[in-house]
Amino acid sequence: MEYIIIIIGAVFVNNIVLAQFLGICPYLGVSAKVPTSVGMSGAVMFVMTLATLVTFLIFNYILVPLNIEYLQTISYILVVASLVQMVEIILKKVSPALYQALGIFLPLIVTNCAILGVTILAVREDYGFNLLEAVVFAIGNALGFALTIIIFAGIREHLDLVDVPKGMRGAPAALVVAGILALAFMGFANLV
Amino acid sequence: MKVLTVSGSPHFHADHSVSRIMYGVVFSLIPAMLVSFYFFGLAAILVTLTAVVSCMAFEFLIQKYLIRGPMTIFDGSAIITGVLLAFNVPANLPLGIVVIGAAVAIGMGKMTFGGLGKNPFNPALVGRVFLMISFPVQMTTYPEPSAFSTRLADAVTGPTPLTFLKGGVDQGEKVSELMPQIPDYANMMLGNMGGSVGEVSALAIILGGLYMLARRIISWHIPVSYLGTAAILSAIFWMVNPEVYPDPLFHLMAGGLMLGAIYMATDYATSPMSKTGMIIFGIGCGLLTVIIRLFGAYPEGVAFSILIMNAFVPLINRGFKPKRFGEEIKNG
Amino acid sequence: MGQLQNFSKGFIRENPVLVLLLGLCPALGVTTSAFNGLGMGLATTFVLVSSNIVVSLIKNLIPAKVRIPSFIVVIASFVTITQLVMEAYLPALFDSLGLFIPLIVVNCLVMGRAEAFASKNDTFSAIIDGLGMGLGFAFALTLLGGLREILGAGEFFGLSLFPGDGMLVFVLAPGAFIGLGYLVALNNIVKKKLDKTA
Amino acid sequence: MVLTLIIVAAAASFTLATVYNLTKEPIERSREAARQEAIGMVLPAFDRLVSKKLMPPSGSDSLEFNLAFDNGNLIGVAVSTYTGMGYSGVIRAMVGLTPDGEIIDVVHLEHAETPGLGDKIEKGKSDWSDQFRGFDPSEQALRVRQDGGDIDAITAATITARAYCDAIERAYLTFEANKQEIINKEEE
Amino acid sequence: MHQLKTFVIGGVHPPEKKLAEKQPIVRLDPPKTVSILLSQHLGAPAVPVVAKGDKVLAGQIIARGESFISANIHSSVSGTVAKVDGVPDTSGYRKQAIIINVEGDEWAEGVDRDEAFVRDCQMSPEEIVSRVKDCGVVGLGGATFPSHVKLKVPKGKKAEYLIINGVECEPCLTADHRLMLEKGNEIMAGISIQMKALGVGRAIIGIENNKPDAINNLSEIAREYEGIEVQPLKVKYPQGAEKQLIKAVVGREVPSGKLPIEVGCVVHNVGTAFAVYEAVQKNKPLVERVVTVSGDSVRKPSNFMVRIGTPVSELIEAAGGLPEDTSKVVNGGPMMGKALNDISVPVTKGTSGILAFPGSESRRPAEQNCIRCARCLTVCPMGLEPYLLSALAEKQRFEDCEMERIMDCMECGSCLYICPSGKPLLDYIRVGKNRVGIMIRERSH
Amino acid sequence: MNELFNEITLFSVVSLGAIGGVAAIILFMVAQKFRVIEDPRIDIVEGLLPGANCGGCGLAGCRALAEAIVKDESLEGFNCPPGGSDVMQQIAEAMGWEAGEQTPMVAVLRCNGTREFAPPKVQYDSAMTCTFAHSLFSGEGGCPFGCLGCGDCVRACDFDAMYMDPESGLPVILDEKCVACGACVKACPRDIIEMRKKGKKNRRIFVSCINREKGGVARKNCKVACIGCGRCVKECRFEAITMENNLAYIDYNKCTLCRKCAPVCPTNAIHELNFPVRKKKPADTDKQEKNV
Repeated sequence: MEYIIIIIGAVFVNNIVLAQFLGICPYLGVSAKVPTSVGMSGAVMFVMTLATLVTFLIFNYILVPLNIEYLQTISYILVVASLVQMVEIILKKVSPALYQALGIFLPLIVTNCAILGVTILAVREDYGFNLLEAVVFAIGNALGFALTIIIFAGIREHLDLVDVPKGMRGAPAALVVAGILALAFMGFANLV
Repeated sequence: MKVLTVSGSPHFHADHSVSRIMYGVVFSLIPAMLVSFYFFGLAAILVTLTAVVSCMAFEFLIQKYLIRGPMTIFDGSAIITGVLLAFNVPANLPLGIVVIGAAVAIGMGKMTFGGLGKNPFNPALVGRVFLMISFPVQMTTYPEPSAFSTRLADAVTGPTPLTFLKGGVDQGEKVSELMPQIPDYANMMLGNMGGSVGEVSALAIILGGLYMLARRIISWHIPVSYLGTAAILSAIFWMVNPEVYPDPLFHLMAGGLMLGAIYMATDYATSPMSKTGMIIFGIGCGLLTVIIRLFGAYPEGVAFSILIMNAFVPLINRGFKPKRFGEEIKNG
Repeated sequence: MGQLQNFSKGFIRENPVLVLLLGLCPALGVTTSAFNGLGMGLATTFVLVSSNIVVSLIKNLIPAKVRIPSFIVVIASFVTITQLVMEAYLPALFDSLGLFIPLIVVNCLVMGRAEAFASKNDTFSAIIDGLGMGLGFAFALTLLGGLREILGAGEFFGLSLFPGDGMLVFVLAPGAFIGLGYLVALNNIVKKKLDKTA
Repeated sequence: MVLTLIIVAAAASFTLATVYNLTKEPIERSREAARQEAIGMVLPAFDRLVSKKLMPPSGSDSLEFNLAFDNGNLIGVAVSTYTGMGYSGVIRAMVGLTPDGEIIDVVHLEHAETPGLGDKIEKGKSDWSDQFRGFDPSEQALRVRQDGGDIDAITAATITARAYCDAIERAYLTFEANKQEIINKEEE
Repeated sequence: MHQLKTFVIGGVHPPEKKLAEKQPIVRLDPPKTVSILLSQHLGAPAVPVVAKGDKVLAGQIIARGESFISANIHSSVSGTVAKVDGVPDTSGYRKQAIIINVEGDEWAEGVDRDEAFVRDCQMSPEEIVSRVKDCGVVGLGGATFPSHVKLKVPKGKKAEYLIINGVECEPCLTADHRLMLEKGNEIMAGISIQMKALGVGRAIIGIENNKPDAINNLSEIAREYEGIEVQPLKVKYPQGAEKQLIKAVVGREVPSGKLPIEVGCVVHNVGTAFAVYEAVQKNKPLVERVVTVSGDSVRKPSNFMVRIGTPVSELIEAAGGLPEDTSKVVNGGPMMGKALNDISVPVTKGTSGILAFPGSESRRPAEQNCIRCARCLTVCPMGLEPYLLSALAEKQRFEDCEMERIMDCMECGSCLYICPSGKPLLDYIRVGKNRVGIMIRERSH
Repeated sequence: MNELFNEITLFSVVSLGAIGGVAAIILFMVAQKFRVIEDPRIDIVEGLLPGANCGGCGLAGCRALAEAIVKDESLEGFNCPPGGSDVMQQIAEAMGWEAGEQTPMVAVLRCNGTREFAPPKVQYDSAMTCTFAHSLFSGEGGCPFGCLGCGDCVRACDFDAMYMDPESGLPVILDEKCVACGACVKACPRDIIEMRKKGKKNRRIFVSCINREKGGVARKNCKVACIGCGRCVKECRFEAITMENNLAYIDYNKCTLCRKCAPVCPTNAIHELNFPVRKKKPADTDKQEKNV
C-alpha cells in the first residue's frame, strides 16, 4: 500500500513535470512524436531508477557517515553523467533504431534535471525513504514523466495537423498546453 | 449557359453546417437556462449575458487583431462557450471575474490554438478551472436557490450538496445523518439546490441532451458511458460503506456531472472520434470524477476529469480506430 | 560582431529562455516572484561566468574524451559553492529557491555555453558570453517572475500594486507554463519586429 | 584519461571542502539564529534554554522541546512541531506554551502551502494565526469550526487550517503527556 | 419489424432525386460525327485497326484491346473515319480517339438486330468468355473493368455467388432502373449466361427498396430461372460499391486490398448482364448504352439509348437543352461523377448519366475549420478516418497516409457529402492516394 | 589554517576521487565492450552544413547528406543549395578534398498564362492544391500544361521566395531569396518550374511555356503559348534552341544571352529577365512591359 501511495503521489499529485517543473527540456524537445516520447520515457525510466539506486547508496553509505553531505550535488552529477553515457553507448550498439530516434536527446538526459532532481528528492529527510521506497519513488516519478510526455506528444501531433496560429506555433502553444494540463492535474490535489 | 464550375465529386452536399449544429446546442441549453433564471434570478441572467457577450467580444478582438482570420463569432461556438462557462460558475460571481473567465476560455482555451476545432481542451472548462484555482473563495460561494429570485449578489449563500456532504464526511460524520440536511432527490432533480448557474437541474439538462440526441448532434456513447461508469463506481463504494460514500443517485444529480457528461464531455473538438474511443473517454471521465469527488481535495471533479481526459484524446484517437471494413476476416 | 554583440544577443535575439528554450526548469520553478527570479538568475550568472572562466582556462589541459565529465565537475563545484554561500548569507532566498539551486548543474544553458563557447574561445570572450547569457537568463526570469507576481499576487518585488489577491493560478504551477508560453510568443513577435527593422 | 578525471574531481573536492569549512560556521549561525528568532517570537523573555527531544503520542518523528527559564523558573516551552496533513507537504511550526499548557503564540517555520490561500498561516501574510494567542486547549477544542472546534478556518483553505491545528495539537498533546517529566526538569 | 439487408459500416442517404424514373428508354438516332475514345475501359488503351479514310460499319471492330486488362472497341455508327486524333476527355485532357463521320446506319454482318428474346444459350463457358471479350463488354456500372476478365475465375479460387448489382445507389441515375423494368427477360438471360461462364449455381440480384417495381418485375421473371433470386436492400449509399454490395447481400467482407473472388463472389452490373446477353445471344458488340440525362437544370429528364461516341451536348439537346443558370454538368452520378468543363465530350462505355445542376446546387459550401464532429468517420463505408487522411495528405505526410490505409478509400464521397465544415476531405485524400500509389509502385521496383 | 584543512577535506578528496575514478573505469570498460565504429568525420561535416534540414540536397536532412558525403569520400554529385559553394568549400577543406565550383541556379516559371492571356473558361471549386486540380481537369484556362494557380509551389517554399500574384493568378519567384533548393520544382504537378543558371548579372532568357500541343490548339487556350513555329530555332546562331513536340527549349548552357530570339517569337513566349530595356520600335517596348 505504501508503495502504491508513493507511486500515485509521484505520478498524479506531485507530477514531476507539471507540479515540480523538472525535466522540462526533454518534455518540450522530445515530445513531437508519440513513438519518440515513448522511447525517451523508457530511457528516463531506466536511468532514473538506476541513478536513484546508486546515489541513494552513495549518500547513505559514503556521504552521511563521512559527514560530507555537501558533496551531494557534485557526486550525484558524476554518477548520473556516467550512467547516461553508459546507456548511450549500450543503446547505440544494441538498438540503433532507438538511438537514431532519440538522437541528440540522449546526451541531454545528463542535463535532464528530472534525473538529478529525483535523486536529490529521494534522500530528503521529509520522506524518510528506505532504499526500496526510494527506488519506487524513482519509478513513480519516471512513470509520471512518461505519462505527461506521452500525453503531450499526442497533443502535439494533433496540433501539428491543425495549423496553430503562427505566433503560437511550437514552444508557446506547447507551454500553454502544459499549463492547461497542469491546471487539470491540480484536480488530483490531496489525493493521497 | 454561364461559366461551368468544375469540382471534385461528390456534387451533392448534406444540409449540415457548423452554425446549424452550434445553434442546435444553444437551443438545447434553453431549459437549463430557464431553470437557473427561475432559481437564481437576475444574477443568473446577468452572469450568463456577461459571459456570452464577453466570449463573443474576445473572439472578435482576437480574430481581428491577432490572428487575422475569417470572422467566426456568429458560428455559434463562442455563444456555447459563453453559456457553458456561465453555467459552471456560481450565480453571484462578480461580473469582472466572469469577464476574466471568458477571456481565458476564448483567448487561452480556444484562440491560442487557432480557434474552433483546433483546441485540445474544452474552452469553457479551461475558463472554469482557471477561475476555480484563481478565485477559490468567490468560486465556492454559492447562492441559495429561491423561486422567482430577483436578488443580485447579496443573496444568502450556502453549500452545495456535494461540498456539504464532503465536508461532513471528512470530519467523520455519517452520510445517513447528513442526507436529511440536503435537498431531497426530487428537488435536486428539478434544480432546487445550491450550485453553479446551469448545473443544478438534472432534469432540464437531460431534456436538452435528449433533444441533441434526437437531432443527432451528439451520440449516446459519451454521456452513457460517463454516467454509467460514475454510477457503477460510486455504487461499489456505496455498497462497501454507505456511511462514508453517498449513493450513486446522489452522485448523478449533485454537482456538474449531468452538465459535464452531456454538454462538456461531448464537445466535438475535444472528444475522441471513434465510437470505441468515445466509450473509453466516457469511462475515463467517470472514473476520475468519482475518484476526485471521493478522495481528492476538491468536492467536485467533473471539470478536472474532463480536462484530463481531453488530454488523452489524441492518444485515444491513435489507439482506438473505427472498425475497418475487411478487418474481421483477418482475425476470424 | 564585437564583444558588445556577444553580450547583448542574450537579451532578445538569443535569449536563453525565450528563444533557445534552455534552462526552463528553474525558469518555471522559481519564478513565483520577481525577486526569486532575479536571485536565481544572478546565481546562475555567477556559475555561468565562473565556469566559463575555468573551462576556457583548462580547455587545453583536458583530453577530449573526458571533456564533458570534467566540465560537469567544474560546474558542479561552482554550484555547490553558490549553494553553501547562499545558505550561509541569504538563508531566506536559499529556502525559496530550494531544490533548484543544485539543479543549476543540469541547466542546459550552463553546460551548453561551456561546451559550445567557452571551450572554443579565449577567457575574455568567455566571460562576456557568460555575462551576456547569464544576464539574459536573469532578465527573462525576472520578467516572468514579475509577471506572475503582478498577476498572481498584485505585487511587484513585494510592493503591493493593488489591493486584494490576484489570480492565484499565476503563483501556481499552471501559471508558470502559461506565463512563459505567452512570453515566448511575445518575444517571437518582438524579434520579428527587430529583424524587420534591421 | 581516468587519471585526469580523478585529478579534476580531487581538485574540485579540495576546493569545495575549503569553501565548506569556511561557510560551515555562518550556516550554523544562521540556522541557529532562525531557531532562536522563532523561539523568541512565541515565548516571553528568558535567560536559559534547555532543549530535549520527546516522542509525540502520534506521529512519526520526535518534537524538539525548548524549555525556557527565567531566574530558574520555567516560564514556557517552545515546541517545534509538525504535521503531515498539509495541503502540499509537511508544515512545521513553533508553538509557545505556558507551563499550564496555554498557548502563548504560534509561528510557522516551514510550509509549502498554496500561495495566497494556505500561506495565510504565515504571520506576515494575515492575522489568522493570532487567534491562537492565549488559546487554552484544555478548555477549547483545537479544531476548525467546520469540524466542531473553536478555530475559524481560512476561507478556501480549510485543509491547511485543519493541518495547522493538527500540528499545534500534536505539540500540546505531547506536552500534556510529558508534563510530569518537563516539570521535573524544572526541579533539576 | 423485418430489417432489410444492407452493409454495416457507414453510409449516407443523399436525396434520391430520381427525376427520370418514369421515363421509358428512348433510342436516339446516331449523330453527325462520333468520337470514340481508345481508352474507355480500365487498363491500357486499345490499338486502332482502322485509319483515316476507312469506311466502317456499325458494330465493326475499330480498335483492339491487346493487353490483359483491356477491351475491344467497335464502331457505333457506319461512316468514314475522319481522323485518329486527340480529343478532350471528361477532364479536358486530350486523349486519342477515332473520329467518324456518320453516313447512314448500316450494321456489320453477323449482328442480330432482331429484338426477339432468345433465352437459351448453347455455348460453352469458354466460348461465352471469348464472345464477351470479342464484343468489348466492360462493366457498365462506372468502373469499366473488362467483363471477360471477371468471367474467368483465377486458378485456385472458386466462385460461389454471382452478385448482380441492381442497386443504382447514386441519386438521379435511373438507367439501370429502367433497364430492369424494360429488359428484365434479357437481363435474366444474361445473368444465366454469366452463371454458366463462371460455373456458379447461385446468383443474387441486389436491388434497393426504392425501386419496388423493378424488384417485382425481376422477382417475377426469376421464378423461371433456377438459382437466381432478388434481394431487396435498404436504401443506403454507397451500396453499389462491390465490397459493400457483397457485405449487404451475402454478409461477407472482402479483405483490404483483395478482390471479391477472395470471398467467392463475382459482381456484375445489371447493365453488364444486358450487354452480355446482347453479345452472346445477338452477337452485338457494346456500341450503345443507356444514359440518364437528369438533374435540376434539365428540362426533360430522360433515359436514352445512345451510341458510344455521341457528344454529350447532343444528349442535353435531346433532353430539352440547358437553362441559363446551369453551372455544373456532371458525367456520372452526383456522388462519384466527374464535373465536365466542356459539354462537347463524347459518351463512353462508362457514361451512366449526364446531370446538370443550377448554380445554387453546384457550389461547394464555404470551407470552415474542421470541428472534429466525427461525422466523416461515421459515414465512411470502409471504416477509415477521412478527417485524418485528408489532413495528413494536406501536410504531405504520405507515409502516415499509407499506414492509415488510405488505399482502402474508394472515393465514394460520403465524407465530403456529410462534412458540416465544407472541408474538401476527398480532394486531399485523392491527392494522398495518388502519391501513396506512386510510392507503392516505386517500392515494388 | 587547521580549520580550513581538516579530515573533511581528506574525506572529500578521497571519496569524490574514488567515485570519479570508479565511474570513469566502468565507463571505459563499457565503451570498449559496446563500441560502435562510426566515422567521426560525419559529425564534422554535419557541423559545417547549415542544419536547415531542408532536403534541398535530395537527402533526408543534413545528417544524411553528411553521411553520404563521408561514405562517398567525395563531393561529386552532392550539392547543398542553401549553403552554396561556400559550405562545400569548407567541407572540402576540412576533409582535404577539392570542391567543384557550383553554378548559382535559380527557379524560373515557364508559364505566362495569366488571366489576361489565358482567360478562364470554367471555374474551379475544390481544394486549393495544384496536385488535386491537375488530377481533376486541364485547368480553368483549358491549357493542360499551364499553371493551375493553386500555389503548391508557394507553400513548398521554405525561404519565402515565392508568392501568388492575385491579379495574374501565377506565382512570382523572388530571385534574391531563391536558394535553388528545388522544393517548388518537386511540388509542381506539371513541371512548370525549372532550375536555370542564374546568368550573368542575373540575366536569363527562356521559353515561358511548356505546352506541347499543336500550335493552333495551344493558341486557342493561351495567347502567349509557344506554337512551335521554329522561328527562334532559325534565329539562334549558337544552336542553343531545340524544337521538340511543338515546343522550343533554350539550353542555358549554350545560350549566350544575345537576345536575338525573343523579338522573333510571334506569341511573345520567350522571356527576358533583367535586361536593359530595348531601345527599338515602340511596339517592342510594349511587348517588354507585358513580359516583365
